[in-house]
Amino acid sequence: MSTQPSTIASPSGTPADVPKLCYVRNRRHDAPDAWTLEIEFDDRNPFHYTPGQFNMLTAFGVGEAAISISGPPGRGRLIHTIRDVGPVSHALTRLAPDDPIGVRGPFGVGWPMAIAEGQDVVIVAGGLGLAPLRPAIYDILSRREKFGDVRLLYGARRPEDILYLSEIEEWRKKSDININITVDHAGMDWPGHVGVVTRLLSCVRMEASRTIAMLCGPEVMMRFVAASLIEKGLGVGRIFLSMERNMKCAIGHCGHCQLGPTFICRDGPVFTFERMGPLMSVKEL
Amino acid sequence: MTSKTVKVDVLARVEGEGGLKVTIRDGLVRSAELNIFEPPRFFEAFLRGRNFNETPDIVARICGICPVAYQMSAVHALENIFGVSLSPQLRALRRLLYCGEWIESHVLHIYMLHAPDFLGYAGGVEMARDHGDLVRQGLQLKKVGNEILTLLGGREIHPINVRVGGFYRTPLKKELLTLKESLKWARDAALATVRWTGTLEFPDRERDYTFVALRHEEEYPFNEGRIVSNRGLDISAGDYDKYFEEIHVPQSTALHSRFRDSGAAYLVGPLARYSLNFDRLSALAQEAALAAGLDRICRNPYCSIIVRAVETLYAVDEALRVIETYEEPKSSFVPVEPREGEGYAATEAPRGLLYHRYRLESDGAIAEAQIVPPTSQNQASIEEDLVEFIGGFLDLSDEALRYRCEQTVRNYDPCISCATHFLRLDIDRG
Amino acid sequence: GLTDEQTPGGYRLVEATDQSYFGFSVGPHVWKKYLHPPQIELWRARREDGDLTIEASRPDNETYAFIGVRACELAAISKQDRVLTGGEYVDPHYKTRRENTLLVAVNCGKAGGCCFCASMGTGPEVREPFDLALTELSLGEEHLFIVETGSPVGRELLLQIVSRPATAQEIEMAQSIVERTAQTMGRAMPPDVDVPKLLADNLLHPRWQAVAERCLSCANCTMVCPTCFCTTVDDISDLAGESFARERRWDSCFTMDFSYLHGGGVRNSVASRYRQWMTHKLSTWIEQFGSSGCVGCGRCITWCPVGIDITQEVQAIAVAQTG
Amino acid sequence: MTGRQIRPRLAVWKFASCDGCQLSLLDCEDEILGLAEAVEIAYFPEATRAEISGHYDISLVEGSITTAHDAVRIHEVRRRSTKLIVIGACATSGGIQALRNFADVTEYARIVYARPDYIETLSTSTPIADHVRVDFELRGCPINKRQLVETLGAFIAGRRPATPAHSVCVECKLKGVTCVMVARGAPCLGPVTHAGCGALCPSYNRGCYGCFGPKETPNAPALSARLSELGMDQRALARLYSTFNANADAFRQESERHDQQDGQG
Ligand SMILES: Cc1cc2nc3c(=O)[nH]c(=O)nc-3n(C[C@H](O)[C@H](O)[C@H](O)COP(=O)(O)OP(=O)(O)OC[C@H]3O[C@@H](n4cnc5c(N)ncnc54)[C@H](O)[C@@H]3O)c2cc1C
Ligand code: SF4
Ligand code: SF4
Ligand code: SF4
Repeated sequence: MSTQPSTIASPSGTPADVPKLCYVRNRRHDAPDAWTLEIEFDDRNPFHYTPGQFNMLTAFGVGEAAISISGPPGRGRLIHTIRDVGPVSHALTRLAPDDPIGVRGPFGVGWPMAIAEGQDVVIVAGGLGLAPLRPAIYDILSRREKFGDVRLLYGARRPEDILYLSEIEEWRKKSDININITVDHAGMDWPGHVGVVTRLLSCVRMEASRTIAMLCGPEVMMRFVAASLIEKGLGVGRIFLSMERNMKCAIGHCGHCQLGPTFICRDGPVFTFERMGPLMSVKEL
Repeated sequence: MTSKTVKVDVLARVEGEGGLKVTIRDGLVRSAELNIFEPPRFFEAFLRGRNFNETPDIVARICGICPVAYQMSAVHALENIFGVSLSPQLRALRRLLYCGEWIESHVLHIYMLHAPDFLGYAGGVEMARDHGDLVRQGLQLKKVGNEILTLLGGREIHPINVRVGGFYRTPLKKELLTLKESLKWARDAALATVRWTGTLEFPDRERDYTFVALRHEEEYPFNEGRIVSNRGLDISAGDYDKYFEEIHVPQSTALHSRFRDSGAAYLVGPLARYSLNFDRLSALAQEAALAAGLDRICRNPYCSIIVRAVETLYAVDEALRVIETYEEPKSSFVPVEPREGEGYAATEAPRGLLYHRYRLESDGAIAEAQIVPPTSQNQASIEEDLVEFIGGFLDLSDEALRYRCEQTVRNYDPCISCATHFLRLDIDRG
Repeated sequence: GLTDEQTPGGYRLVEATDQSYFGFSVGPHVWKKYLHPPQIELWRARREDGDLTIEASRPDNETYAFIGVRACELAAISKQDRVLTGGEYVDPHYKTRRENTLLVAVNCGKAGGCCFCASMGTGPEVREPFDLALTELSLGEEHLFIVETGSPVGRELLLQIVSRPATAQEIEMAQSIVERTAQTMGRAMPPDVDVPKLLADNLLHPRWQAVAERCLSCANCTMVCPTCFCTTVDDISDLAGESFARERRWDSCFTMDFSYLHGGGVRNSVASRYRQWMTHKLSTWIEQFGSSGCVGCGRCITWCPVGIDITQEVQAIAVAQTG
Repeated sequence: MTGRQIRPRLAVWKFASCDGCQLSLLDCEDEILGLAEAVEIAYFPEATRAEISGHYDISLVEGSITTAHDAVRIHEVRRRSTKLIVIGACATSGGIQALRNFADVTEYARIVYARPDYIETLSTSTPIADHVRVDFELRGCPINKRQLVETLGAFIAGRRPATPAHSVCVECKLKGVTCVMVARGAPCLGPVTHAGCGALCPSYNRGCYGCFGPKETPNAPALSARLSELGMDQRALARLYSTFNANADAFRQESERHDQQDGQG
């Protein structure tokens, strides 16, 4: 099973290694250390992307980081949710409305939306891993009839770390999507599950032969989730996951994101577990 | 009798840390003690057992302000053991390197450290707000000195290109020529600096110093020459220890030097060098000095700012001469064979005479090292200046008096780390 | 004239016995420094009156003639062509420089002590596109070059210099020179071993740890390798915060930053970094770009300060594998 | 990236050192006035009498801890600084004066001073990080002024300073310097030394002597093995690692290893 090819639209005519100047229009605090930026993109050059692709965002004078596209397509706005973990991500999360930001992208191969059509879909997200999966959810919900059962399993560290909470509530209420959320730690007032996301998975029944799984989260989490999916009979070619490696150019020239024979930026970030499993199992590859 | 002590934690704009204690009794300055708190770093001790080849790199670290001086005294003292002498071109390159350090160090002191005292600013950066062009000219001039150091030495601080016997790599003629344009500009800037320093207002304070400096047959001294004074001293570096001694006073991590026989203080540095070698300055430098109002001998330490400017002009002039007459040497160094023995050298650091002595084992290991930096030689003079000069200012407030004291010390451009940081200034009014 | 002597970790210039122009093998420098420069500014941005503008660096328009490009180096240029211009994205700087370069190749008349191009199928006779290719012949008093043209520009150029058609005998001699070079290669990639597969199958081999004990992770091998293309970028700004730029420079899979991810690097052990380097060169490159990433020039062997030999490392794994 | 409203306050502190590293700041002739606009130079006794007490946003600390007084003072500096950047080999590893750590300091005092009893000093010279938390280390003896400007610029802008921790060898190659060790057999510490100088020594035909201290993941034993093939004996190897960064772990261990071997044979 192969992944679907991406539609690459190099923003305007600038070389792929030069960011395009855009402006932040809105900034929302989503979790204690995560913010969502809404970036205005020149409407004359519509920005085409597929769910699961990412951009390289530049905070001028600080640096550039790979950030997944996490919003719905269209409307000349790019949505990115960023966790403040280091200098670049910190600077990005500090950008205020009307501040300039550099954008290169979109890059990479996204989620297998075409393949998932007609199938049940299990989406497993850990932490910020929900961000790159959100466009896939939007896509599914926009043509819900094309898919079978759809289920989202989402694990966060603490209740306050849950991203897009009100939106999730909305989905839960209005859409035909099964949502389970769990957190690692919570106070007494938390009514939901506590524990790792794989625990949620163990209660889920699925028809392995017509299910596609999409995973994004910390690498260890994805390994465990993939293992339980396999245990449930899912084929390694039906499990898709989004990978992270150090990334500088995002166009297959800088060499940093190699994992074995793959370039995460060019051949991924979304891969089948069939492809990644053997590579992920080699320490320090 | 009221008793009062004024304390200053750090004496600013001197490189290094030290303090000063002035004791005043019955309206008279009884004593002034320069206390050097620079934590001891024990260079002479850990040089023991090192190979002679490592010396230039190690001794450079004694002082980040005048590393070339340490390197030069060291290589000359060691070459004195090996009995080698350098080809004229290598010798000229060493002068050029020293020119770079003099320019860089003098200009830093003139513009950034000393002039603020005359113009009433806390420092050069503050002065730049009102005298932007002046400070920029100073910085540019200083940069020319650093350009020489960088080209010839690899970097401004702790150059890496000096070795016993010469250099690791000698520059191509065309590389040196790249300095020519900026040096020509620097000659004008240095001339302007001499003129400008001549217009500053100086307190009328002179003292009858015993000047000690090198004197060379033909040149204004950098690396070579006999140690002479204005009172008839004329010795080679090898006899330094016979005539001078170092004593260790409490409260200080630096040693004080004095004449062995009389115990008298003496003065090294720009004033001494200039007064003993006026005739060796280039014509341009001589003219500029006289036009700026200096005599052939200068006994007013406050005027050292003009003398430094004159020496800067000389160094620029000399650098241009070296560059123009340079021919690429066949070899970048003269090979040396380690042997047992003792060697001595004194060279002229920007702040004055810098004496080194080494005793080597037959395998080239250092058995003993002695280093006498200019600031410790001047320490006694600084104290005497203080006793004599601030007597007239005792009515001033402590703050103003403290400022006077600092200025007096700054006349010497004391490079404290090689000897010493002024941590405290105590004015004890008894 | 001068010639070179190369050993693992050693390079010496020595007096040559003949007067040939190209009587030495590949030297310390690599052509990639012109085509894929060590340091380059990618773009610059300025803020004036509150408005920011970004300006892409214009590719350098300099024209180059590379004289004396060896077969292995030609092969390396082809490999970098593939990486930097053969995919979806084209590196504009590389492309422009590459298009403005004239390649005058030389068939090697002397194999270096660390050369193994014959076993990599990249030399010593030139095989990849060139403008002109020379073979140097010394026939007693006579000293001549057999020139082969490889492009219209090359043909044009040849017309402008004094030449005559080569005789069959001369052409034969030229061939025999290259053949002799092939036979005197300093070393060889172990024959009869499927190297890509061997490495892919041995990612956990103890040899990686053994080589890590000797490896300095100094990155010299990657820097001198004519096919290594990795880069990193630094963003810079002036103190006032009004001017910004991004600079690109050669990077190496031997540095810790190379695989850094928030929370810790991926390849922390030297063993894993050496493995990345060698498996990329000899194995994964094939899947990525359709050929081996090694051209057998031997530079990584010569310029390794401790003389680690890539052919020996393969051999060591191969031996352990078979017996 | 919203314009900078408040200028950060900068202080420069000195402990046991040669002053060279802080002088590097004054050696930035082209940048110093711009720097004085970008930051408020609030405490820098080598350059100005002006002293604004209180809290500093960025403190540059030069020098090592060698006296009991300094061991107390550094805590005060830490308390008064938001970001504390240590500059130079003295501050990052103890400097050349850390050679005392391997000797008898009273003996050292006796060699240098007529009245060793006047000398108050600790028996060790230690890096700042041994005493207080440090936010960033800038290597070198002395530091490189381009790197100093980059570090200050980076702290003002909020980025990670581009001061890579890889070998000097990489800088040789970026600069196009032919390796002096391979091509001339000159002993060179570049393969185990932290980059930053721009491969200075090799560009002047000599091997690196390690003034920037150990690089990330240094493999000194492997280099030493090669250096002894090139003719260095145990004593020379022991000395080679024992200079301006003698107290940095990788160099200290390697020096001690050869010292012991020399003692044995
Ligand atoms: C395909 C892809 C999609 C991503 N999507 C998102 C997202 O939607 N939201 C989000 O918050 N983060 C995302 N990340 C992670 C994000 O790129 C890193 O957190 C960010 O680069 C960290 O940079 P820093 O300077 O803030 O932190 P530091 O940890 O200081 O990073 C230093 C440098 O290391 C590299 N680096 C560090 N961590 C990572 C990482 N995880 N991935 C790649 N390079 C790294 C970068 O080159 C960075 O410049 C994504 C990463 C990848 C590869
Ligand atoms: S690290 Fe070196 S240059 Fe810096 S202060 Fe210490 S001795 Fe001087
Ligand atoms: S000269 Fe030294 S630093 Fe440069 S590459 Fe060779 S070993 Fe490395
Ligand atoms: S090459 Fe080595 S010793 Fe020389 S300046 Fe650089 S780090 Fe210091």
